[in-house]
Amino acid sequence: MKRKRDYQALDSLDTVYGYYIQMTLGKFLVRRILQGVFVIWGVITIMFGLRAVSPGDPANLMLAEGATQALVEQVREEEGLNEPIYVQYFDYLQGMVVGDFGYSWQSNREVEAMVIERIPATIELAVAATIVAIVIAIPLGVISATRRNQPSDYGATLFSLLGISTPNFWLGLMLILILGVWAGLFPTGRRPVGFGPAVLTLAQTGSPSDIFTWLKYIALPAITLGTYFTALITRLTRSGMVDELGKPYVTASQAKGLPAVLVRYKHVLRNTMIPILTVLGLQIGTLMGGAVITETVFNWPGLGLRLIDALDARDWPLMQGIVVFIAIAFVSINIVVDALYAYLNPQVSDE
Amino acid sequence: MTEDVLRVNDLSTRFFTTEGQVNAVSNLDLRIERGEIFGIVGESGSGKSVTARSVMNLIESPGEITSGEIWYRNRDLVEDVEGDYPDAVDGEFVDLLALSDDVRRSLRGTSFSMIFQDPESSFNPTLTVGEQLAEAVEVQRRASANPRSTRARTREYSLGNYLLSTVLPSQRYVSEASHERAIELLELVGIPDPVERADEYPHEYSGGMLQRAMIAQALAGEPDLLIADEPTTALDVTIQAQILDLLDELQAETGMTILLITHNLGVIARMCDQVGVMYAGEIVERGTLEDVFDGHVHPYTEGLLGSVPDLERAGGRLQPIPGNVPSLLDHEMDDRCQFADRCPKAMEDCLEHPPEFDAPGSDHHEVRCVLTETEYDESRALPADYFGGKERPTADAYADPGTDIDESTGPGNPPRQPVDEPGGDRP
Amino acid sequence: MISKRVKSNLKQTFSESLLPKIGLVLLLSILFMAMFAPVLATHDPTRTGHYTEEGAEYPPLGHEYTTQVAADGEIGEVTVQGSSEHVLGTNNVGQDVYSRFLYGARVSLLVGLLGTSMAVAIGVPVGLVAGYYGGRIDDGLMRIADVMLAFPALVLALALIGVFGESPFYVPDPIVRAGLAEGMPESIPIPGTVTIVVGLVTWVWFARVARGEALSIRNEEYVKAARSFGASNRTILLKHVLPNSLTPIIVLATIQVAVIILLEASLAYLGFSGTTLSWGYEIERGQDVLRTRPWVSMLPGIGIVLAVISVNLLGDWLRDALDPNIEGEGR
Amino acid sequence: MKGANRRSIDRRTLLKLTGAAGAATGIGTLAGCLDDGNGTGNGDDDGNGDVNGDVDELTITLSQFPDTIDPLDHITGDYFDVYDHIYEPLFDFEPGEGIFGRVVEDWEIQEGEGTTELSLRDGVVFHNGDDLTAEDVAWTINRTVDPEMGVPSPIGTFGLGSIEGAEAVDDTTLEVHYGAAPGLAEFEFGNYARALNMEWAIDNHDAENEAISGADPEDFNGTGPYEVVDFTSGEEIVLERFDDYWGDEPPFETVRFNADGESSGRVASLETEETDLTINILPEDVTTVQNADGVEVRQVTSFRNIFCPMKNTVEPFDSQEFRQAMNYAVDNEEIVNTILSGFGEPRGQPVAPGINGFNDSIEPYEQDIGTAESLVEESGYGGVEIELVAPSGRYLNDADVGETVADQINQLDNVDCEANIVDFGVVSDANQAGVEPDEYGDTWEIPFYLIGWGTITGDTDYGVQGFFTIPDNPNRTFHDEELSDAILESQQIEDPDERRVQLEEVNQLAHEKAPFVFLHTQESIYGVRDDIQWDPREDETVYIWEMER
Repeated sequence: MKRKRDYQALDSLDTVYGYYIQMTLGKFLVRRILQGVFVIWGVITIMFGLRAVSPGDPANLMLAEGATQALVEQVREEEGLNEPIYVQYFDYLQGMVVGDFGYSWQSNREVEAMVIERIPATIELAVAATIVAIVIAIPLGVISATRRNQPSDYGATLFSLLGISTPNFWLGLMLILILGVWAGLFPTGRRPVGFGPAVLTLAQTGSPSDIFTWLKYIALPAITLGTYFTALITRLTRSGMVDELGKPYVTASQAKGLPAVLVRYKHVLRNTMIPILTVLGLQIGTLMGGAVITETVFNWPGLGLRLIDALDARDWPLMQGIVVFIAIAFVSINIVVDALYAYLNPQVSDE
Repeated sequence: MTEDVLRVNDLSTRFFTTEGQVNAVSNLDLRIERGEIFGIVGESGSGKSVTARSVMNLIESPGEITSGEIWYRNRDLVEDVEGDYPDAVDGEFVDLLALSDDVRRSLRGTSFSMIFQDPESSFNPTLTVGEQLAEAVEVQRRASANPRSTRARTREYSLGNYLLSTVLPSQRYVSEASHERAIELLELVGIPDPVERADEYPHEYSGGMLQRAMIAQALAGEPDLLIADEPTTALDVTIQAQILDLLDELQAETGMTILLITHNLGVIARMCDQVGVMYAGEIVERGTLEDVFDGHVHPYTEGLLGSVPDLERAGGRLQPIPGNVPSLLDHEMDDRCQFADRCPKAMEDCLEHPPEFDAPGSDHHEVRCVLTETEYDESRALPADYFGGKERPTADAYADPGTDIDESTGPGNPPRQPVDEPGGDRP
Repeated sequence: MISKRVKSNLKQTFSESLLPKIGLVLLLSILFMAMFAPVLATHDPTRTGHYTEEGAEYPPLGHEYTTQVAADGEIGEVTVQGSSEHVLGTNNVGQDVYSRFLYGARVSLLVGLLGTSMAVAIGVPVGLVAGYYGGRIDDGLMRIADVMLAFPALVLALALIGVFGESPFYVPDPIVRAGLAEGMPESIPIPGTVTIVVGLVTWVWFARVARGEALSIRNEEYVKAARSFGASNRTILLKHVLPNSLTPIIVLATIQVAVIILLEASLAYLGFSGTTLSWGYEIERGQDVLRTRPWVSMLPGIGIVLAVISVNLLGDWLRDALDPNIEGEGR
Repeated sequence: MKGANRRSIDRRTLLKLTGAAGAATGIGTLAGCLDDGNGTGNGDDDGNGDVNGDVDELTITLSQFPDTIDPLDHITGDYFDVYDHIYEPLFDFEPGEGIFGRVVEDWEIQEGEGTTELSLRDGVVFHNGDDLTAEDVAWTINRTVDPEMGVPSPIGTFGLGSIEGAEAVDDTTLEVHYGAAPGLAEFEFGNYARALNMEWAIDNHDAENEAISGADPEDFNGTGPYEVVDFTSGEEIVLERFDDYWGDEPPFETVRFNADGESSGRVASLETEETDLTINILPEDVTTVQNADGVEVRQVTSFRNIFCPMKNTVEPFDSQEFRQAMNYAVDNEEIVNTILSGFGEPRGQPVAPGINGFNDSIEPYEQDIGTAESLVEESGYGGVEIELVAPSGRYLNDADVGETVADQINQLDNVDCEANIVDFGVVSDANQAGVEPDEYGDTWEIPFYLIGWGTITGDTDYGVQGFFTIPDNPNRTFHDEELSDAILESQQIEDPDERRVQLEEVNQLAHEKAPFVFLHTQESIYGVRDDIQWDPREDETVYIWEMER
């Protein structure tokens, strides 16, 4: 009995994919999307439930503190808060389905707009962090796996151990202190220019200065957010490679005279990355959690920072909007990852 | 007209594990003539596969070839390496162990190739069979395009090239011509619909088909020496016969040399010209098929043969020889005949490590056993409990139930002392 | 259910590698620190007001720093020296940094252990039942698990804390009660809501692992045999399925302790803890004075890193030793 | 509706204002200076161009970025700092001196009618070119105070609590109606009256039914000296001089506002010359500012008091001895000197110096552990355990102050006190929860918490009424007839001097009854480029027209 367990991913492929193996890719995706819809419904419902049981009268919160009882009553009536809970629930669900996330209690603006305007900053950060992670982690993992028990392997192991053990808010602060304040190399927060506008400037005026500014400002947040993932991917790559390198097909590839580069990257790394891909899909949640912290530390105007603001103000519609958006992102990314997995691994999509 | 294609002298391969040094192959001599099929037979863990991998230079850390020479006859290679490695050249022979890893790597596929025991795990599950064969073809094509530069063969393909090839189709390693050749090869080994089958993945093949594909892959480079490491062990009996037939045919057609490794004496009997019997990292008896089967001297060979009830039944498996599989851990090995503790004819002489004696039969018949020159003498026999607790088998008692021989092989898996498996605990 | 083989594996992997030894030594030191914090501490960690004569915080011993103070509308500058009284300096409210470091270990470890226990207590039964019975129960669980996974743990924890508030509960200090230390707080605050919430957001991992185990164990011969003897499902679950699932659960639990320590620290950093006696909170406090008084947030950060590393090292060791099927060192 | 509204109104003002100068919430809104691709590249290298000698540009970093663009839909100091330059106040208010004409040229109290007549200046135009009329002003006041109209405005409900409405008499004259003493009403409209363009607001934003919302420059239209040219939600707002402004040309051509919730972040912006002025610097960052080139710290004692209410319907706070004991347990002096590095003054009454009715003769409670312990014994609550709930990031080092207060109380032999640091929202809920368990929400069970209060109208009434009056005030934190009556009495006294004396009496009474643990008045600390001439105001407002360069 051989069962693979991966505690970093906390989920092995057999539990996730075991029951899909018998399906074609098309069926598989349809089923996956249906599940995704269910998951999003679940998230919406849980958020609604949390809001319903949270202390404090929503009308009160909505009106800023200390409104008159009459005013509260009026708002309750207008907002349908006097309706039975199931009516409120279905109204809410209905709104979500047509993309109406409601209005922020704080700013009266549409939640969709408030979410959408913060998406670019978070995506920039997440993508930059992922790039940092991939560019560093994969070569590091490969080196570590192919030079086992040598100094470079020990170095990589130590690095990944530190990386997964360091809280990113502290790492962010230390980077601010050391690279920002003491060395003066990087600014310590904010996002004076977005990537989009910076590229636009480049296109219109040919001046890359905005791009440089953007790079300079995103450097520390991206490193902060990326460190955990760098460490995680290094770890997974190393152990996956070690496992994969011991497989007979590797020896067979060597025996037929294939250049080491091809053996290592075309065969072994490729096969290592397929399961890692699904692990990373499941880690999107961690990435978002990390983004909340990182954006807070670096005052980076993304969704995470807005979520914390919403939480501080107990602005439920905004909070719900952001959480549901994160869930949608999580589910979609995982469907894409699953499809990729099925595509890359011929054994899954086949009858 | 026979000439040696490979001479192995005094080869020792060791594994340095945390449990200690494992002497997987010790002072091994071997001589393989062009065009013959040389068989190596022995129990699991006797060092057969490690020997093969040593020749292929596939020994990886913590393994290491600690001594010996592997002389390979190849005039082209001599010309190539003469300048860089004058010491490695002797006439038409080159000592492979004196060459750099790069040069040796360049010989794989083109000079030596190998087929493996388990075809299903020996193919990459995520690439099509055709692609993997084409890779092997491409290795050969590139080698013959630069016949005079072993260095160019290996260095032309870099990580940069690989990364480029993922974006630029023109940079792909495998050319269209190689794909076509791969299909031809599939056809050659008797795979129906080779064009379609080439685009299928390994898990879509049956075991026998995959083994055929693997043979095709090994043939891609038209190697001087094909090493077949237990090529039929993982297959059904009927398929086994087909594969052996195929090998036979191919050998007859191309006249290539085969080093066949197996624990199946039936296979040996059917295929081989020369045989080496391995035990505990040593070749204990070697010679022609007749020497070993009919004129064997070593009690171990006798045990092996005695345990096969019917040689004609190719599928028959080795019956176990009583006693423990020998430990190959250096600190647990004594400098004696390694078989003495299981040998029904062990004598005091056996406490010294025996040299290779010339034995009667062909010129090539050599045996590592004192019995070659000395008659068994019961008065000098070792007492039954000489090697400790477990009783040594007597000359006529081979039946000892309860002994199980680990069937797994592989150089990365040095034999361990069996550990008690308490019931109820799942591995 | 610890067999000889497992024991020898544990011993062997432990003696072969340096890392588990480092992990064990670290963890024992932190445990010791946490346990005997009242004895080792030089000051009551909650006692405020340890300032220099100038009214400034102490820098660590051997350091000095300059700060501005206002008096009657004028801003003046003072330079103060570290003191042997407060070897690692004092924080924003004049509390002893060293003593708080020791007490912070208690909160981190306690929340880590209690939160993990909570997650095990919820997740394992649910997972075993789902995996053993299969069918709709299992489908239901897997769907719930999918939903839980779609929430980033931190975000869900924040939402839950938003609902439940942040109540600490106070645990009497056994060392002080035993009279081993004087002048130390009689009880220490544990972030109660946080402990429950981290359990609530992480149980799903245990459920998944337990389910996977139960799913395969229910088809084992000995389970079938037990069933044929007429054993009830309950008996089979308790006597066969649970004990045989323990290995991966133990490994996961160890690793989860590290995850939860980090989660608690993150929540405390964001200001949702319920106690100020936490490394995470101390880092947040230090953030305001990062430039001028970096020592306030440096030390607790190192504490978190060491605690998490020690648990991770032991987790890796247990994984390698208990679960040779999964890749790791060796093989 | 005045009476009912007014009282609860002040409750709301209280809470809104507590946020006014607070260093925003723990994690504030982001500040940025997104430069919409017009290529100026205001990166870290050249700041915003100020450094290049562009004296016509000013950047101000707040602690909280306005999250609503309706100028009536907030009552937050940081927002006023931005919007007052777009929607200018009708009067200039000078703390301690009173109000002076601005858009309103002249005003006259109609004795005995509860009405004041305002005369508007000629030639005032909105940014869209429309002339300002009395009807605009009257409509705006009505929209502010009428919760049925437009948005329920906190400014209206609470800032203009006693104002009942307004009507235009002719193009430049209007009447404002109110239901309290004229002096009190004057404080209110003098501080909070603004003007919107009625036609524009109704046509473009359906302003009689909804809040004005949007994210474009065109969504702002006031009569102020600056108009909006660029707006990035949550990040930056850019103003330029309004060419047709009726009054003096303001000192800078362009003004940018951004925000950073962390004091250290604001200081970093100042250091790197990305900003010229930033508010709410924490004492620990003062050193950094002082050491940086070209910038300096300016501070003023504000109108903001920090204190810990104790709800006297909950044990043990129902005992006056116990409440006094709490005051004796705390060392205000030390807190100011250490936690605030001296940036504050110990206080012993609800309001700050300079406020009408501040009582000079009241000294802070001096720390006296012995007295405190014996008072606790007298109260009969010896051995009690209590919890102090304190917010984080709202006031100068609020959490640290809270933790220190709790610890100092904990030092009493017969009281155990722990601090619980929470979100400001929790504290503000507790503050509005009232004193009756079932009256208002379920958070009344937090009877002891730390909060701050800026009496920005400059009148004691604003600082005590919401906390202490009983009738129609479900949000009070203290239930005491004597104190309540004293305040109600003061509201009806028309003679200013007499009223001041009564307010001083109210403060004295509050000191004795100890409804709060009185802590201190905090200072407003600003970081400013040293070439900007400007003195910070006690009411925490930043007016660009008071600057010079």
